[in-house]
Amino acid sequence: MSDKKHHNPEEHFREQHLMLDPMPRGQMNDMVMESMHTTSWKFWVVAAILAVISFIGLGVDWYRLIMEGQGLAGVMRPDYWGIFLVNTVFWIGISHAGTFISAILRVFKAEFRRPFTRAAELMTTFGLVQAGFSIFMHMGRVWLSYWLMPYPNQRQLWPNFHSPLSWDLLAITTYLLSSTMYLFLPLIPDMAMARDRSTGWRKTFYKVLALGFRGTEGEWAHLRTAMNIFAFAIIPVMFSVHTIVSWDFAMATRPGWSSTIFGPYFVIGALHSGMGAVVMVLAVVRGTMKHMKYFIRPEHFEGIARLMLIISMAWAYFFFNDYIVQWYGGDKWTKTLLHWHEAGPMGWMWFAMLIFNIAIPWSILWNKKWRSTPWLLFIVGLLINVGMWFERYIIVPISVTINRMPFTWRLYQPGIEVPMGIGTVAFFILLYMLASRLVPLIPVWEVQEGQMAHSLTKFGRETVMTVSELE
Amino acid sequence: MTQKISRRDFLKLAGVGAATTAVLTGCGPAAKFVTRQPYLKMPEYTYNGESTYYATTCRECAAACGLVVRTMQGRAIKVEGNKANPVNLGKTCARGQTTLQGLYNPDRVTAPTKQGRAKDLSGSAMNWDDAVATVSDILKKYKASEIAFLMGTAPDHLFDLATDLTGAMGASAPVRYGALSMFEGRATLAQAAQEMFGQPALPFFDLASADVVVSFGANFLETWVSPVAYTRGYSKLRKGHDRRRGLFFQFEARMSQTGSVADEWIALRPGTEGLVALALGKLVAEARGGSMPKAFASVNVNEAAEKAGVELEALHVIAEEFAKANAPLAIVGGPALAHSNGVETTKAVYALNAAFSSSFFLSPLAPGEDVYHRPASAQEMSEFVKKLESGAVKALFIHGVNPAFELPKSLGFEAALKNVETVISFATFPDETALLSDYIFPDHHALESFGYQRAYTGANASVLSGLQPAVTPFVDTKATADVLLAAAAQAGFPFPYADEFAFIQGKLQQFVPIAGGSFAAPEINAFTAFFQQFGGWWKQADLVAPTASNGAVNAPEAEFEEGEFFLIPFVSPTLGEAGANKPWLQETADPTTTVMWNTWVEINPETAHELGVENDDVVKIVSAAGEVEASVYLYPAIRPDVIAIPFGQGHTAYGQFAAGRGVNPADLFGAKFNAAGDLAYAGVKVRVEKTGKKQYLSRLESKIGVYGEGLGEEH
Amino acid sequence: MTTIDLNMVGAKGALVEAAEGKWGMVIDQDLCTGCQACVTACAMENNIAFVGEEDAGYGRSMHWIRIERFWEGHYPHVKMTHYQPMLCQQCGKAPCEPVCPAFATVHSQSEQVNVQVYNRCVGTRYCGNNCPYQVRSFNWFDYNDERINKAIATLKHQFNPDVTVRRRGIMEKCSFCIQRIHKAQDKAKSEGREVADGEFTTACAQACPADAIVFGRVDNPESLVSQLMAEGHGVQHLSELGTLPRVTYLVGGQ
Amino acid sequence: MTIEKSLLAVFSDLEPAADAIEQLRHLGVHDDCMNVISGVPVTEAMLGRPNQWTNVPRLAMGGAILGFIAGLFLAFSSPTSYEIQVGGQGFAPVPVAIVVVFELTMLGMLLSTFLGVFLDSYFPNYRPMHYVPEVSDGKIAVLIECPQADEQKITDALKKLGAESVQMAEAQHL
Repeated sequence: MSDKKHHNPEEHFREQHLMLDPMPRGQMNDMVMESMHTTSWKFWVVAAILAVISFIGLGVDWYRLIMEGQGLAGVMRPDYWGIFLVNTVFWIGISHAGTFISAILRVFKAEFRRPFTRAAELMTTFGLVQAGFSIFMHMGRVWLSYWLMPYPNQRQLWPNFHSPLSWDLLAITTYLLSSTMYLFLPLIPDMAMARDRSTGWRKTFYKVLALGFRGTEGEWAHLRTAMNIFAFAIIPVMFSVHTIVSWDFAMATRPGWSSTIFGPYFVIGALHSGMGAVVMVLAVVRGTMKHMKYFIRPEHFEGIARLMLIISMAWAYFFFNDYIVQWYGGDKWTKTLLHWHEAGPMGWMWFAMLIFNIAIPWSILWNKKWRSTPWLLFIVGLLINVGMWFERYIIVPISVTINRMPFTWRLYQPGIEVPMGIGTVAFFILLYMLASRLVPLIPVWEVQEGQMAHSLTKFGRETVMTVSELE
Repeated sequence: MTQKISRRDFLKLAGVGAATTAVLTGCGPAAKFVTRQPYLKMPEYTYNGESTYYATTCRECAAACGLVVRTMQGRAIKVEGNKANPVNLGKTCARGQTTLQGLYNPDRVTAPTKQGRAKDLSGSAMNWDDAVATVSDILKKYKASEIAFLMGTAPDHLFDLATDLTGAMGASAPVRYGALSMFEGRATLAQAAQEMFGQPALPFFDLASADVVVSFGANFLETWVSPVAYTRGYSKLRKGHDRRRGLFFQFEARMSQTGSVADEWIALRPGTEGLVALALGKLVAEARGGSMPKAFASVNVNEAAEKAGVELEALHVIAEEFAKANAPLAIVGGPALAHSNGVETTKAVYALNAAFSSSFFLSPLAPGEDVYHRPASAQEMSEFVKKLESGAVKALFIHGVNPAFELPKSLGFEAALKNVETVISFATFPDETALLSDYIFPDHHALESFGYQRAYTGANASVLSGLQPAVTPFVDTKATADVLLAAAAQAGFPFPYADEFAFIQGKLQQFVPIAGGSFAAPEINAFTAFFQQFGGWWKQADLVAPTASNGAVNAPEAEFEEGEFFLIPFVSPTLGEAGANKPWLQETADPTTTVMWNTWVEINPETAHELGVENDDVVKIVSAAGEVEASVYLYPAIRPDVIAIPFGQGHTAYGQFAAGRGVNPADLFGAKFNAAGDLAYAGVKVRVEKTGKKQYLSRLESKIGVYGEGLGEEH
Repeated sequence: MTTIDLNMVGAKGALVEAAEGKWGMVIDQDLCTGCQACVTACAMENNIAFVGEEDAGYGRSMHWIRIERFWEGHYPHVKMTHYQPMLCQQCGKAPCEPVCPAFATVHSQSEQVNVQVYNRCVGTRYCGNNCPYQVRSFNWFDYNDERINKAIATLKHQFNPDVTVRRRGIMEKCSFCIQRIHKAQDKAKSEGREVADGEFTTACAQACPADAIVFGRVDNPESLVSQLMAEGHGVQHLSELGTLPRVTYLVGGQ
Repeated sequence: MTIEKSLLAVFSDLEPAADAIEQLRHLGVHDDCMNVISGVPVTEAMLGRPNQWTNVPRLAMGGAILGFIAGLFLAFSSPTSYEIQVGGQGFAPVPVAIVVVFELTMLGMLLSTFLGVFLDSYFPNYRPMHYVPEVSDGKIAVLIECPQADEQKITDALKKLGAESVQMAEAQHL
């Protein structure tokens, strides 16, 4: 299978695999540092535009929404829930990618994860920030949202833990805190690295964040233990978050929502959009940041794309599972709802969802060459994300049109949610851009650790890559 | 006896308070005068949380339903029906409920105003002394024959005062008119009664005692004559006697709200109601056996059914039920009367009742009247307008009616008004007519007023409903009666009443000695107190089924204009003639279409399909007299050759909630009248033109859920 | 040994109380003429805001009671279904209640109705979403604020002081005129007696010219509502969802 | 009292560092007096060092228990302080409690794991410390505390074993 140009298998392996293409640590450090420092004017133009969009969406528009009322959005009876919740689910979905890659792949020792765990984890944290924004945008009286927190008060009135929204609050809080901690723990050695090679304000910044890390045996041991605990414990947290998000819908007495499969269906959907987003981010990072072509290689895209294909299949499986049970049940409201999905005025969205989430990934990702092509994967990732956003849009505002009171059915027409949603997208990208100049996007020590563990071994005539278990 | 008591003490005595069941005993309050006191001196009943209740009369239409107004700290909070009033027995309609939004409406005329016929409400406020002087100058300046009064439908104390005043001056008697009286065809009803029973009275259809009711276009559950009373009757009909549910059939070309609750709604060709009534009479008479009444003898049932576009079988089924019934009843009303053959149609239905019904009566006369005094018919109004146009009238006083809106444009009221030197409006609201006036001297709102009003139908009692202020005037208004009395005094007309209250007492005086009334009092002050406490005075009336001359009844064909579609204008069941200024009425869904805040055009879906129009397409409706533009509502229950438009919107003034909203179908009416002088507005035919515009109607209903729009299940 | 309170942990599925009703309503659809008197009476009693043409047409009207109707058949054999006044059914097991994270809509144990606690509402609108009857209305704007709706400056004089005026961002719904319930109970208590059947009623029932709406105690077999319910042809909407509605619809006739 | 000295030996690879540690032990330097500073997680076994004691798992367990208790409180105790009936459900149904308890247990566990790293490693710590920045370039530094008398002997031995540099360690601000 190997390329004919390379007669030397080692050279071939080196080119293909980051893990077999080791560089001195110091050189890698310098590359990562340089990638943070190299910023063109284009970066600042884009950042400025995003800042303006974020300010309009999250500042101006949100102010108006708070001061004037939810009526600025497209919500009404029966569509009490609109794009804000679509975006909440969407961003929580995006946030699942980081945890999936850094926790699940770590637990299963998938080595190709190493260079981009941090890039994915940053998405988790920043995605959750947007999810938080979106859910607070949705609230009619957001200035009283602290009432949802369990805190002792003189009336001894605690939140209602019967409500899936209360669970959501607990779950999202837990997830936001733990994913941020999980982002930070492996960052400490890299912060120390950056501290050692910085001056000025950056030095102070990294020094504070490095917490005084030196790399002593004790520090490494505590860190490694903690990361192991996190890697295992954050997986159920991640699953619980999106399951509980799905319960916001599944617990309701509404046709189409009351489904036991919603939990795993939502989790897999979250991974679907999350992986799509990771691949997009990696393609951009690889294409725009200095030295990133060394760290992020087609093999990584190929690995993620394989996951994407599997997840797409799983999503299709869950979708059909949900669909056929609803369809077979024959409840007249559910039937109407399915008909509304497919043949209603927003039917195009339903078909687009299936094409973007199933047809396109399946028809492209089966091919190894295609799935190793970053720009193609970027497009696939983008379409998957559009498709998954459509899926949530169909589940929320389109589905709530149909209830058991046909006299009230109405079609949702979005209002201020649109600029505000765009604001969250812009703010997400802006946060990511700023982070890419402040945080070493590549966990250098993890890459080095991996490179130490990988070697080439000859079995008979064939040279293969082997990994030694160092931990 | 001359000791003054405060107005509030007086009201307190008069109020139907929760604990005032132990009423005044005998002697009554010591004085008839009421003084106003500042609210700094708080009487105990204005304490927090304590409500005071006042019985008064609803003035949203002319039915004279009794109200009990709940007030708290000087504000009117809620109105409920007055359980004592025989017309409504404690019930109200949607319009009555929102009367408070008229009282506290932001757009009321807040002070006497020198309007000067300005386009908008002019800001030049006057004081009331000058206002009275202005009226008095007019009374002095013009000859009696040059002065005219135009008033609302309701026969109230102010009408009596104006009658007395014009009588004293030698001027022509005040004219009463309202759009509702035109749509109700009161002249036609009275004329037919005159011709059949020798009495020009309004009919009283006693639904409560009937068990099978057939209605020919009567919208008696909506706005017609006395809707609350008829709804009460309908309820009794449905509850039935001996647990047998009463049946109700409706013949009409467009399903009205009334028709929508019928057991069978049968679409017929407009103008054939009389013919169908006669055919039904023939079938019933045949079914019952015995002699064939002369009225039905000559009608050909098959031909009638065909002409009316009614399935013969349906006619037979209804006739069978009607014949079987113990107490059948036929009602006529609505557009059926507004044809050239309206009087004959009415007579045909009356004949049906005369032959078979024991639930049909002529309304008892109101207290103090010896004949039904109906409001002016459209024809009489047309003559009145011609008089205005001729310049014979130099000063016109307008109260309680908005002819610039309520009279069809074709009668030319606005143009005629230009030939009147001085127009004085007593409108509480800056309606179209008020803006066309030289002066607006706003009267109190009904809930701020003293007064009384005669009820003409809806009860088996002779009812004089009483009004009293529930609250002090909210803005700087003055009772029109006081203005007229003061001006008359200044102008030197000999008039025995010092003020409005004295006038009312003077008029009530005649009922003090009458026995058998709803209460008895030894003298007028006590009588007045009871009158206000109970919200009026009434006397049981023995309803007697009228005897008809067994003459032949014709059913001539109705005359129509040239045109493509029959037009059925109907009074909006929620807005009525004057509800458009109340935001909550605007937001109350029309019962049949659920449209809010606007005017729509009802078109049969098939017709619309042929015309190539859809829901919410704006179409132009063109008649010989005019044209209007409104959005289409695909209405499933309307004949394909009929379009219908509600009346009630289309104001150019009348406050922020009414102005510039919807259209007025009366603009389409020509000036053709039936034999009784009522406008034959149902004879209008129109054509429908596409405009290419689209304006979405606000509906409470879902087009998706109700009509399957977007679900591929459309009409 | 401590015993576990089965009510507490919900092992019984539901509190026993929930199965019993107290206040209830019977709506005779055969009597209803669709006249909307109940709609306006309710609005006037409960300070319900009006929202204007555009919002009303977009499903944002604040009606606590609405009158539904559908069509059957096609012209000329078209029929309108019975008018169906739809209001909060005051479910014994209300789906709207458990989903509110702030306890803003709860079951009143003393009155056995579903109450909305306006000042506790944070506006998640979950209750509205989960109401199978879709009878909750949300204050999308400050409709009753005179700074925004200028007309309120004078119209506010009519506001019922017994009923809270709601601001933007909160949910509201039919309360069975709980202010009237409390007034009647207070009065009866001060007079040392029970509230008599028919002594007071809700604004909609009081206005209804056809007497189609009857309100009273469902736990008193002597009351008019109980007797009407006992007639047997009453239905409770969506009772298959186990919501235990307190409004019974009579669909007699035809 | 003997004067203690700190030496910092820098190695470029694992092997010499491991050899040096073994040699040091022969020279009488106790394991407790040695510390390895590295830029990658070099396990104790690779250098032949005794296992590091870490409290993180215990702290995690402790946090989980605290979270569990907090969850129990929220799920079962908080509803009784103000009993509100919703939807005919019990005041504190078990299925609901499972969700609440799970989330709080996980939150307690993960928070305390995170804090455990801080506690065990004395983070944050901005005092001067013995350090060479080359460590983050992949070098392995061995920090030795020994009596002043042994200093020369140890330095020579380490150099012989391939230490890139051996110097007197001076605490500095990182």
